[in-house]
Amino acid sequence: MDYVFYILAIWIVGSGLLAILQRNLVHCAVALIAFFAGIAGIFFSLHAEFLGAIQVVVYVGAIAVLILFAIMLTRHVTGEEEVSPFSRHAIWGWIASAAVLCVLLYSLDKQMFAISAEPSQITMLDIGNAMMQRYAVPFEVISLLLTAALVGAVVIALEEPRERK
Amino acid sequence: MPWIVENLWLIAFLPFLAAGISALMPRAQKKASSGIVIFAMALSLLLSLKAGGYLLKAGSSHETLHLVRNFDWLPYGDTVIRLGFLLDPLSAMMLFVVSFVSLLVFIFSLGYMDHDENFTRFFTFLSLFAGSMLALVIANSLLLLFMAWELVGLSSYLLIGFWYQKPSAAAAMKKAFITTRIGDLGFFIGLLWFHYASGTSLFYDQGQGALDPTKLSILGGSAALWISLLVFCGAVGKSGQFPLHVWLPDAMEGPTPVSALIHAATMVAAGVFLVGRMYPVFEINPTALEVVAFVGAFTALFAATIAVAQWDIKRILAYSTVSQLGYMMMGLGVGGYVSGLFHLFTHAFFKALLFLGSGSIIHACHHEQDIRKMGGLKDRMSRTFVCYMIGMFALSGVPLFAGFFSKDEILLDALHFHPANLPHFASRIPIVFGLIGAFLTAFYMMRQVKYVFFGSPRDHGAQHAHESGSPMTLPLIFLALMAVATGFLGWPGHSWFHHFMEPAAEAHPTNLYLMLGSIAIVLIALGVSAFVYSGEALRAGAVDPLEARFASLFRVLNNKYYIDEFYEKTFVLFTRTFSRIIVRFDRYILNGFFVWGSALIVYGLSLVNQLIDEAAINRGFDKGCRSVRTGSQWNRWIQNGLSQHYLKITSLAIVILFLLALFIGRT
Amino acid sequence: MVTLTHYLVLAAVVFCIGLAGVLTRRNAIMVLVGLEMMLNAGNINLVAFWRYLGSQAMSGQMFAIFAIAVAGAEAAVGLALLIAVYRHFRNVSVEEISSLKG
Amino acid sequence: MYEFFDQIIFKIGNVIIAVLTWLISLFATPPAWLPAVVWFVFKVVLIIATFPAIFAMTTWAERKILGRIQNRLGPNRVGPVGLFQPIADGIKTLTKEDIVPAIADKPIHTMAPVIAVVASFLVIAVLPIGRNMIGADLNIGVLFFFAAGSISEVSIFMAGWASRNKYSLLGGMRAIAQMVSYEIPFILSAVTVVMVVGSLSTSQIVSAQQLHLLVEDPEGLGDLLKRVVFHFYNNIGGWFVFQPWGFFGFVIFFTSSLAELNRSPFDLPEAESEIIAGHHTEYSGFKFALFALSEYISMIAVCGLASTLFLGGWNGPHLLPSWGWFFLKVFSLMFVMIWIRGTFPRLRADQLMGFAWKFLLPLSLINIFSAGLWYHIPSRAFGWLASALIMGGAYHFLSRGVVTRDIEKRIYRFA
Repeated sequence: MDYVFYILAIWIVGSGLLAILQRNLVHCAVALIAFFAGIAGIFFSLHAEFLGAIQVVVYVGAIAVLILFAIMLTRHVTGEEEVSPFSRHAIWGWIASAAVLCVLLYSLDKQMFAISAEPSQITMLDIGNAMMQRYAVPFEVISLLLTAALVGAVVIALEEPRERK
Repeated sequence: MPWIVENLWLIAFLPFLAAGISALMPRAQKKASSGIVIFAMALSLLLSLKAGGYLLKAGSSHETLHLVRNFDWLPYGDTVIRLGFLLDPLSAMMLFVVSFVSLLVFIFSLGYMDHDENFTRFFTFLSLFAGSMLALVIANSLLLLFMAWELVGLSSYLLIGFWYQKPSAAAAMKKAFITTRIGDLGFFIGLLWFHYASGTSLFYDQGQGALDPTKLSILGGSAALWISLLVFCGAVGKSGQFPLHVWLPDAMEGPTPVSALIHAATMVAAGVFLVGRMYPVFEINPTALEVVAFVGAFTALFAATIAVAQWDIKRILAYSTVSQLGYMMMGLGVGGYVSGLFHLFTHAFFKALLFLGSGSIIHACHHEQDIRKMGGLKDRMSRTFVCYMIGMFALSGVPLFAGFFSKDEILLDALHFHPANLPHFASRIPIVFGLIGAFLTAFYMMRQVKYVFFGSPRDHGAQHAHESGSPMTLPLIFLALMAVATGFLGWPGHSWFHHFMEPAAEAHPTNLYLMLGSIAIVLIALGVSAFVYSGEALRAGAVDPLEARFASLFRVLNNKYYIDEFYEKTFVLFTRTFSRIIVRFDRYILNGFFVWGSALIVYGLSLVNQLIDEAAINRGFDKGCRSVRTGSQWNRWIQNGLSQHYLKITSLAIVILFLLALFIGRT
Repeated sequence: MVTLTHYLVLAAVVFCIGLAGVLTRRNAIMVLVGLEMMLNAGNINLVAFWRYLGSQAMSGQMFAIFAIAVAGAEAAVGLALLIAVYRHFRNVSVEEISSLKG
Repeated sequence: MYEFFDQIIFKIGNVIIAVLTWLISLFATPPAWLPAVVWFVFKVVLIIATFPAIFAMTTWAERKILGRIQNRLGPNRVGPVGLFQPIADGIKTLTKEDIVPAIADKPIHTMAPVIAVVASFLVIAVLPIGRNMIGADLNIGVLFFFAAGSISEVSIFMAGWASRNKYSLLGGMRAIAQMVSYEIPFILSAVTVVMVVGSLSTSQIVSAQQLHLLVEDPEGLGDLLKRVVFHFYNNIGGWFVFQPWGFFGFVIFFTSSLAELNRSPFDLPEAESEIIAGHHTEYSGFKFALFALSEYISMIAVCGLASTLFLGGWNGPHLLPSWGWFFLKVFSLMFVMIWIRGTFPRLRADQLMGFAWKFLLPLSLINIFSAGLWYHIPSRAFGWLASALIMGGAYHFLSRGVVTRDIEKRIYRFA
């Protein structure tokens, strides 16, 4: 099933590049959705189906929609941006990220992981048990964090009452 | 496992559930809300009775003494914190007391709070309190006990300040909360230490719990002493022992049913219960129990003296409660585990009776609480009068009433108090204080009764008083019956209560001289008091005979030894002054002297400098300055306030570090 | 045969694409998008390690789930902040919001 | 009888596979993966062929039923009782001109209907249509359904935004706000079933709704009757809709699915009188047909999931084949949807949001609690009662909050 991985990899890299290179923010967001879907595909190919589905639900269903809403609220409706990511001032950004990429790839080359993949069959039940037993405290903390984030987001984004004079 | 142990949690859960449902109800649904609360409480009482009955039937074999139902509560990683519920004679006794008194107080509140617009809120809080108190009683873990302890404190806070629009009530609720918090801090440290020392949070767990003999034997003497003293801090705060007793009389700002339930019968006894629960740890080091005994004895006497000179009907009872709690602590401290708890048991009923009786009086007198403005209620409120007299006799320790038996047992145990590490003189303190306290108790109770019920009415409130309705008098009658009946459970020499609580241990043999002596003291006190407060003294506008005779002493007592003022002058003032000093220090020394001073010096120096500069160095330095400026241009580029820029530099730095590591690794 | 290294290379590339997005774009929303991509690269690593070195402990999957949750919280708060910032400055460009600069 | 039908379908599948394998074997050396791929392609083709056909019939049925509700005839010119109307419509849309507005964002404008159709077809994969008839038996089936379903939001936004038409954009934003809001009760009501079954797999959810009560020693006529009764009870009694939490879960699920599908009475995103046709205002010809296709396929899929989760899936007394039961339930639910469309007035925007957040959300949260209670109480009868009491009480109290003020009697002054 090698080709699945390669197709997904090309898909992810392509859509990721599209997502950061385009000038139109809505196009970026649409490419980002494709990117998220590709990541979900990677999770499926790694037999983490639950995570893949969660990825689609959270990223495509929620975060992408949030980003689209944010674009709609802060930009002109067409979503065009004035500054291109290829302008002169961005050159150092490109150099820095390319350098990091080189470093990462170099270090990866040094340590080849030649490990055979024994498919470990896990079910939803295992995930549920892990979440409720071994990881109960992080789970609670995360739920608290999400609640706090929800309340915080609402409070921050709430329109301030106009002062009457 | 028997059904009742398996489902012990229901006893605490039902009031919680009722509180939750009642909290969601609209204000107008008075009947539904109180009905649900009372129904849940009745179910809890039934279950408590079933639990007690099971324990009685199971007999006294050692395995059945501590029936536990433990469960995993919070797993993190591979460690699991376990909690559990416990059924043993101690918890069974407390379950009965708490649920019985709560039920009666709830019914009483139906009448007392009838006209209050926040009726449902009141019942919600009451039910919340009852649930947490019951959870406290059945907790099989110091952690769970602490949680319930805090919930109990919270509901007490809410109920004291139930009429929070009154400034005094708002102040009292804060005072209660903060004062008990001081004790709770000690308790919490003790909890952590205990957990650390024993490695488990459970009390009993098939021989592996913290209070099981195997774990107790590991506990060192000094560790045991510190743990017990720290835990005792919590008990001191909650049970209003000296020096943290100040909140309890103020807590009388709450509605009277609350005073009866929380600040007389149940919650304040939680401290005594806590000491009883941790008794095996206290026993390890005798010093711990001695501290308990002395604190208790002192509180018993100290509070009784204050009660003699109070005017507020509820405050007299409040100080009496403090005093009686001191008795219980003293009983536990002198080694009378059973006698202390027996006094808790009987006291709960007759003190609830007295408070509810006073509630009935206050209700009848249009919320007048000053006993100088009452009088002559004997004929107007005959049912209340009879019940109140029974409660008063029980509290004073008149023979054949409940208080007599339990107080006598404490005194008996105090008589046998001969610890090896104390001089003989010191070991006599509890019994002497106890006897004086008994005298004072009888004295001030008679004084109160005389003021309230005898003579002629001294105010229009008392003139128009009439008997309260049956929701208020029925609980009084029930409690009066209990105030008589419970005493016989501890008949000297053949104490059923003793057998139930601690079948293995033998009680001290009855001392007839002591008994006769204490009876004599009580009767003399009653007689003296009745003689002093008669005739002229009960006339309107008359001065209290004691005040007339011992004016300065009376003033001191009336002002509670100026303890509140003392705290105000010392701790509060100290904190306030200290913070003021800090502010001054900040403003004048740090800001004024150092900052301004150094600024002036620098300014002066710079003036000098300017002269030198402009004259001599200016020209030569200009070039150097220019190069510095170029350098700082570069620095400015690094530090330009753009997060993207920082990230850029960070990633480049990572790359450079990596390359460096690579080079160093090569060579 | 796809090995662990393949996945790690993919994650590295994705991470650097995200990094480039964060570094080169001027719009704060796009910075956030880049951050999300970097987080996703981390998730790929977590899951790949779980799959190849993995055990029944499922630490990798669990941490990926927590990372997704944190990313969700971050996106919600971040975008709320952006909207508040926009309301104030009428702009969400990271370079032009510089009133803290002296 | 029942097994017989199932067997026929199964046999047909087998025969096709056999034929295909035989055809493959004619080649010199057929690769090992070929039969699997062929089976896969066969399934996909089956789904893609069947469901559009159902879609075509549904459009006809909807128009016919609406016509009957509104006292008119509906399509009746093409074919007997207008039965060939969908074919005529199909030909018409295919041959129509494809108009794209000049300032529209062309790539996204084109992609939107495609994504919509893909998303709606994806979810069908996890629906168990009959005994052993499921596209892909994932162990996260239900979650997959919701995940794939959430993609359709994006397609609607893309359509609305790319059209460069304010009605389209308004419709798209309305649709997203509505779908995001209603997705929460939509998912939470399904959580109860997942919780009780202990699995996300749709096939396991269906098999959990079968009971296995047996009659001892079937002899004589009385026992035969008992057997029949037991048979009916085994295949109907286990449906979750007969439990209180299941009933409320079903109602919540069905109601919020109406909003998810943007169907009446929650059809604000497509309200003709306000915003022309919402996000597909600027679509014509085949793209418009694709949107219609995706909407109806989603409708079928949601009804299919509702019957899988709550109505026992393909379970039923052995009078019909298993897929027969499934489609019977799906068509009944779809009939109810059409019926609602014919009879309910449209909601206002604030009513729509208030209904989701103030009523459906708390109700579905309490429903989860009551399902947990039902699960943990050992006695079924007592659990049923407790669950019913909680849900009844919750319904009673929450419904108070929905009605904001009394509706006054309207006085017609000029009529």
